[in-house]
Amino acid sequence: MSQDWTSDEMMTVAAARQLRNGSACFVGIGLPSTAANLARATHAPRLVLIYESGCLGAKPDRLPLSIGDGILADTADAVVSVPEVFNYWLQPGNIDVGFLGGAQLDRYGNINTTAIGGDYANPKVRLPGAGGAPEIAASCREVIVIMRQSPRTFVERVDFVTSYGYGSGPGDREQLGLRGAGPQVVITDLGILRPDPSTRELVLTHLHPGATVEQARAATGWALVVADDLRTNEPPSEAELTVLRALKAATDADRTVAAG
Amino acid sequence: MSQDWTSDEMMTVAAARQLRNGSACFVGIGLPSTAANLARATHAPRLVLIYESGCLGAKPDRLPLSIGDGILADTADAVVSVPEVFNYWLQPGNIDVGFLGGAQLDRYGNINTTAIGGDYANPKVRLPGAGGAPEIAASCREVIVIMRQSPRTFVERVDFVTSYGYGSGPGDREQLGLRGAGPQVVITDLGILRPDPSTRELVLTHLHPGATVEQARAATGWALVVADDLRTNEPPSEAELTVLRALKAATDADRTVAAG
Amino acid sequence: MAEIVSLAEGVAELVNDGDTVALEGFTHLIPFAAGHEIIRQRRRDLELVRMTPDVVYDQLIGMGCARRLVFSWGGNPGVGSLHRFRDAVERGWPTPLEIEEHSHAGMANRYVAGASGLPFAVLRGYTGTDLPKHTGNIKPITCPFTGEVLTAVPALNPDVTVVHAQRADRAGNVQMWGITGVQKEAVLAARRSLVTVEEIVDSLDPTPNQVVLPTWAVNAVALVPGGSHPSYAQGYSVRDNEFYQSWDAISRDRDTFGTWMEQHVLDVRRDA
Amino acid sequence: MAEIVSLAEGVAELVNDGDTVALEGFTHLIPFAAGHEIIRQRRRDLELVRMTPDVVYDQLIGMGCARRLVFSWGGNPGVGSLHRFRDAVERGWPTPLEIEEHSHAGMANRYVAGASGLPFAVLRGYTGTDLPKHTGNIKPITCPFTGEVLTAVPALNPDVTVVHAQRADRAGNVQMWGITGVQKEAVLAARRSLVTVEEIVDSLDPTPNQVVLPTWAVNAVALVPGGSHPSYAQGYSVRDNEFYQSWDAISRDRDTFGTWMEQHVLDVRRDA
Repeated sequence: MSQDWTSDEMMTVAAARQLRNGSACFVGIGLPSTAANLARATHAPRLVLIYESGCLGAKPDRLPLSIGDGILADTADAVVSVPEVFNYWLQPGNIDVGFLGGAQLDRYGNINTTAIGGDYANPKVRLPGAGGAPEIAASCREVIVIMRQSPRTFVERVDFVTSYGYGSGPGDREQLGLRGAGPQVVITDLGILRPDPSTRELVLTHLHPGATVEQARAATGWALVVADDLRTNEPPSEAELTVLRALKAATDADRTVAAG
Repeated sequence: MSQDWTSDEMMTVAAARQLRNGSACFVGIGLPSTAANLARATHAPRLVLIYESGCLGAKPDRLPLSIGDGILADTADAVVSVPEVFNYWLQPGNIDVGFLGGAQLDRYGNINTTAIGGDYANPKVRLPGAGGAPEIAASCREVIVIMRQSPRTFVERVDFVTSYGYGSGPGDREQLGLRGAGPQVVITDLGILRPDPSTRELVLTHLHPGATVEQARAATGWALVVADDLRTNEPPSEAELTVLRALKAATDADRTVAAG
Repeated sequence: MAEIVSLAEGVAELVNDGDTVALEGFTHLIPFAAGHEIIRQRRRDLELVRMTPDVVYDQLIGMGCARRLVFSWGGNPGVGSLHRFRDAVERGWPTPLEIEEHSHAGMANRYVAGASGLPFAVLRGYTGTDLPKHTGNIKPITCPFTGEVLTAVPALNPDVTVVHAQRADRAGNVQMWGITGVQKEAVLAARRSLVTVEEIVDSLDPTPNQVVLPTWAVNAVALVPGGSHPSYAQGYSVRDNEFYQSWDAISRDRDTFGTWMEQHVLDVRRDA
Repeated sequence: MAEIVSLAEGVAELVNDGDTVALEGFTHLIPFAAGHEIIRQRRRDLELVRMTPDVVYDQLIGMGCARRLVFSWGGNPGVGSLHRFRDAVERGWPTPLEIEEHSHAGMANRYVAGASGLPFAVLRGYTGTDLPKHTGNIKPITCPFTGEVLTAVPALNPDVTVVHAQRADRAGNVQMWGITGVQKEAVLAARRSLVTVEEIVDSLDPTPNQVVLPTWAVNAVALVPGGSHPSYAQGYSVRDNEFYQSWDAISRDRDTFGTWMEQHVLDVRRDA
């Protein structure tokens, strides 16, 4: 079966499907922003997009390159200061979904976007750092993670905990007094992982069409547990693909104009 | 000598004269607002009026009845939230002058606007309370007080310290870590009192034209010390009186219209 | 998503006996009509919260709706005392009124903490005053970096906050401008919220100094033109200073007050 | 009262070697031209502070102006790494760069505390992360009312903050709108401030979502049209996303970077 869509497209579509209409979603730039905007343009027109730049209810018709693009402020219900977006909107638990990416993820859903290898003072790779992620991961009612899967990125233990998932397992989150429920779902280019309710370990629950358990195991740096009732996701619909590609085309056209 | 001005007018004029052009002044409603607006309309056109309703740089052409009248927002350089006016503008010491009134004042410049007589739970007279005054008195670089003088209002010890002056004398303010210098001048309908640099006790330094030391003593509930170099204030100038009366006339006309 | 309701429905649904209720507004946009509806629906044992309890709180107190008042300045702005408030504090009429008293800076920061999901706020405040002697909710706190001692006050989280605003759209997004006081903080700090508005419009054109409350942060919106009178709504009305001045005489006497309330509040049905 | 100065004068007067300097801007209104002037005036040993150090900080770091960086997210937004930042952290080129790392919420609250004249801020933050292991400036604090343990971070008070804004009037009042990030807090927290603007006008017409900095809260204003390029000034320009993308290749190599800086920054005189 030849697919007329890429695994990145499948990943984005699967992530978009996780977002419920009418919920408020704190969106990071990149994959989360693409998926959230796809959701808003398809099944979730009343999805409220919140960007850490202070744009509440942004309704961009193309994908912003940064969290501070003008299109976000122009289309937002309200533009507030950065302290306000964190203190009044995120911190009290007003946001339903936090949508995060990362450079490393471990079996307990902890995320690293700080540094890889070496030690903190002399890392092998210095990443951008925390941004809004630690508090998004802590305070949103639930967290959705979107990340391409590989043994380098899906690791036994992250080198640095930038955003807390379930720590070392059951009870850790509660003990720290974190109010949000933590990562409820991880969408990759191969499938979907969810935390086991008792062990909190991320377990493979869905594969994308064409992906295999062997691929998923090979792309995971820990002994990946597969759910008993492993399912296969619906492929991207015609409508989903059309909207996603139109969004990307609008974005590219806009960049070409801006660059011209 | 027959005066063509009232002692209230003299008091307002004397208070207005204390305000330096270009300084920022946190203004309470009533006598302080009248004096501050008179100053802005005469010798201090660049006086910055700050009202606790969040109006920074208000430029009313008539006297507001409340600290939240529309004329203040309409003419302000910036309108900010009430938390912001206290946290970002008052608290860090950005305001030069705090301009306060009160119901009771004692020899050390402590002010009561809370309750008189009885005890706190069952007062003889319940007053409006603190409002912004405690932090204005604490954080402005200096404080100017304007109050009509009488044995009932100028008391040995206030029944309730709503706004801290010099406490019980030298060193108290410093010990509490208060950053502002405290009350530097008290303007009354009889004259002007200033704190003695060593005892911190309020001392009569100026009389208004026509007022006497005996009157001032009789109107003070403590043994009033009179400065060695007691001076007499200049009477209100023609210009000052004209502007003050025009301000009041504009205010009255406005109220009549509003009431019509 | 905010529901569009009538004022009577909104109050019936959101304000319960015994609730902690904040009707905020800093001179501007005071939700008088909603206060009157609370009086008409005869709510009791309310803990009323507000920085500047003024005439509408005088009315609620005088009508026996309140058991407690948390506040920082209780007066008739530019006029003088609140006589019903004083009667309740000084003579326990119609019922005794417990008070918890703060400064504006303290109250504003209590709302900020409430809106921020924090249990307390830190400020330079109350220092040297007699307020901490009588208000338990004021405590010292030490900076963990410098050792400096500052003041802590607990968060305010009303059961319900009611504010008045200029406009809402049909989806329930609320827009206000002019002096907006602590209205945003009071709404975000509250468990439930009701907003009365001058107008419901198709779309909210941005205005200078606007505060927008997204529909998902508000429970109910009620169309109540003039709902802040004798306070005002910038762009819609001017403050009725004359009424504030006349309130002094109306409220001085218990009977005059009662008669006035009967004629102007109890016998009026806004939603008729 | 803010003085109207040239950019060169402003930087010469307000930015000293060894200062703690914040050039703030959250993608929007980033003061690139001022950063370039700091490079041209060859400031050294700066402690650079910013929530989102991006290309202009990459340039300052690559040109050896900085000894320390306090930040919460150091990347090229939507593109990837800052190569000069990474070269300094990973290999100490051109000089070692000490870092102090926070989250956005922490940095934003540090500015808020700085602007508020408080020594510290309280938040729900950093919990469970490895940041407190490496950043000394993160401490627990206990609520004096509930006993709950929260996080404290110390105030940020830069020696000088530089921001870009849309407009100022001739008296030096500054107006900005659109995404205004932490610019107000960063200016109010600073001992000195410099604002570059697109335009100096006779009077500032109010705009939606405006932030106004009164002239008495600012030290100097410099007219620098386009002073935020390749960032943007809403209403005046759009973000040059292409430049941010091209920066990846320019900055990857030390020599290419050096040549580019020579041609586009060092040899350019804005005030000529």
